[in-house]
Amino acid sequence: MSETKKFLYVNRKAPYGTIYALESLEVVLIGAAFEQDVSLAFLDDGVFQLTRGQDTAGIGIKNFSNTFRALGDYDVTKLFVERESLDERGLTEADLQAITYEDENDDWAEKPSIRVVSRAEMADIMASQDVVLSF
Amino acid sequence: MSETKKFLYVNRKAPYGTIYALESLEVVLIGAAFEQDVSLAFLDDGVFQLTRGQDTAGIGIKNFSNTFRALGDYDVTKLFVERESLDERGLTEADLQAITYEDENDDWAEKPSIRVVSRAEMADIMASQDVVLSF
Amino acid sequence: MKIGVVVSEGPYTHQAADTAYHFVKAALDNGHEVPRVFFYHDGVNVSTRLSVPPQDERHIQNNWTALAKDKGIDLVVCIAAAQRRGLLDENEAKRQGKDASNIAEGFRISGLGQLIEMGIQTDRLVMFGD
Amino acid sequence: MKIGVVVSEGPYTHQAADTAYHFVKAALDNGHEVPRVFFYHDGVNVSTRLSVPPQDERHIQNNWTALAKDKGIDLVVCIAAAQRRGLLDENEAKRQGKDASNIAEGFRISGLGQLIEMGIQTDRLVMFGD
Amino acid sequence: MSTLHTVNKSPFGNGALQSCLKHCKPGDAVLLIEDGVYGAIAGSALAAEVRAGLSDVALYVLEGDVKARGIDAGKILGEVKSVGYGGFVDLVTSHDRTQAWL
Amino acid sequence: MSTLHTVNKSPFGNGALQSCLKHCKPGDAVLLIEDGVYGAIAGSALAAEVRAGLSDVALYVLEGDVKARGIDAGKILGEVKSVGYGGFVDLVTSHDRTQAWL
Repeated sequence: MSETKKFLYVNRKAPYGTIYALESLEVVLIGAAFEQDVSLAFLDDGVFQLTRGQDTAGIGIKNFSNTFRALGDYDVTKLFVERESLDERGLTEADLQAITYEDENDDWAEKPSIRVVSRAEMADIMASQDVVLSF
Repeated sequence: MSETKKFLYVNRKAPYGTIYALESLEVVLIGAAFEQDVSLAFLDDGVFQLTRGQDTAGIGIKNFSNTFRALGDYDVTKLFVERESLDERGLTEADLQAITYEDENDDWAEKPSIRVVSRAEMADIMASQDVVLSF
Repeated sequence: MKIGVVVSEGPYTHQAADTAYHFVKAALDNGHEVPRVFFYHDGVNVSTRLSVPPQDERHIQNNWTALAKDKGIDLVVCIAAAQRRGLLDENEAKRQGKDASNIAEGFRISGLGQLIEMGIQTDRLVMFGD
Repeated sequence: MKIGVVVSEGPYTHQAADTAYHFVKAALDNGHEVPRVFFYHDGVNVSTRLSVPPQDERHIQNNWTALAKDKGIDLVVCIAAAQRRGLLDENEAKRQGKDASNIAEGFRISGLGQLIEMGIQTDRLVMFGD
Repeated sequence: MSTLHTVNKSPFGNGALQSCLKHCKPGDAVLLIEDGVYGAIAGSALAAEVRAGLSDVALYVLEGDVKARGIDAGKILGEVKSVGYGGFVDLVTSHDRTQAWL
Repeated sequence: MSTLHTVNKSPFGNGALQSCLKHCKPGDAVLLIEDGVYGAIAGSALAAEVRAGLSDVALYVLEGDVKARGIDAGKILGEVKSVGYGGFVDLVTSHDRTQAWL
């Protein structure tokens, strides 16, 4: 398959209460092997997936939040987070995990994968995709 | 079982999009045989369950709205519908099916089963129950 | 006190079956009785014995089976909800002409009357769903 | 056009599997191709062959099996999602040491790569879920 | 380059339609399916908000879902177009991508 | 005679918490569990509305669900009390009935 398409994974649901966040991440990890142009969008309750300090010991469910930090190793480096969604939920970028990747085109400099964007920018990102998968 | 308890079935979801409305009704029908003091509450999207003129031929799902009209035969005669929920959805009582029962204590006079109540009255109804089942 | 519990959503997809499990364990630890847990709607999917979750995840169905065995809880799966969704015990499979069954040990299939009866016979009823 | 379809919720509980079915039929009637339908999340529950809905209700799984046979559609069930939820074909059942399988004719179990591949190889992708 | 958005939940209990409308671009279309069709009711507390979100965005409902729910055609917002499953397919093929607001 | 209400959904995408608060009576308690715990975040766009709904109503959160979601204790509304599963059981038995806002 030589064709490269722009894939967007849209995450609008919180983690743990339902499985969508985890199973979305499983698609992203498998999808990385296909060498498409991948972006992740976090908006509405989806922004809760990225909070730092998640500790699931008390609910007996596996904590998968560390996996987001491994995405850079899979060349998944574009995680767009909607600012308005953060604001409404009383969150700032400081409440999110630091997620980084090493830029092979810039002497492997460590760069942030999370990019906080406005709602208008998020709409533009959505409108520029070939395939949109919603979770 | 000689004890009689007040059972309230709370319906807050629309029909057909999900199965909760249908499976709630199945509980009500089975529950009728236990001769408890049964009430049904319809609020939020649950009020959509009672609209008249439902025709499911186009979606290939069984239309169960007629079953509400049979509830009187099972001595289920108290269907409380919240006025504020109707208002928010642009509905009036005229948009709902007529559902009646024959009152054995009043020479089998036909009486309406649906009682439109205010949100405050609905809260009072909820607070007077022994068992609340939510669908 | 006697506490009845209803689980209305399927395993893994919703947290309901997990929260209910931890709630029941705590109720028993606090000296209360939980005579029955009733599985309704997609909750019937908790009762499958064919589930194979990843090794590092909790095994929801096995947890319920073990708890029921250990504490003598009656795990009732609604027959009407189960039939729609493809959960059958051996008797049902035979009766319906199906070549397999999938209900786990500790769960039994019965009617909705068991839910009403639980509501009548317990002091409190707690529902976990979506 | 080639249209790929994803079903993300289980049968009867959500309308997704019904809407997807009517959509796929209409797409084929309009001269489009639907090479594959991918079942993910609770959508894997559509693939059970043990479902016994009431006689006066539609049989969602049988409808899909018949449509796939009639039109040559590849119905793929995600293996990871299926294992968690207790949907196994004969091979998987053997491999996992389970005494029964429950996948219906016309469905095949495979990996998430089939979803990505569908996204790459089709002109449009439509998701039905909750 | 335009998008077909699908919304399948009632906007009275769930925020999907509102979020969808805030992310539409001019030329996009929104198709209400399943419980989403309740979003097209005129005279509801949300009708004005829905209407305001429709500048340069076309709103469609799936006819079978409207009829199933007993919503009278006269109760639907004037700007809404009704389509069958075939019309749904046409909307999918006539837009560049489909985004489901699940 | 009082009621324990449970809410398990985020109030940002779903109306359950808002509807629950509108149906509470003085002396009732609301316990936020699972994704419902997001309703206890201070500084959110809904915090004022939640607070306003709490006259004579006690608000609790399930501790395990708060920690799982990485919500810092300092970010929780001041009037909220935190309980474990055992505390959940105590709330059930100390109120006359439990109503789940599913």
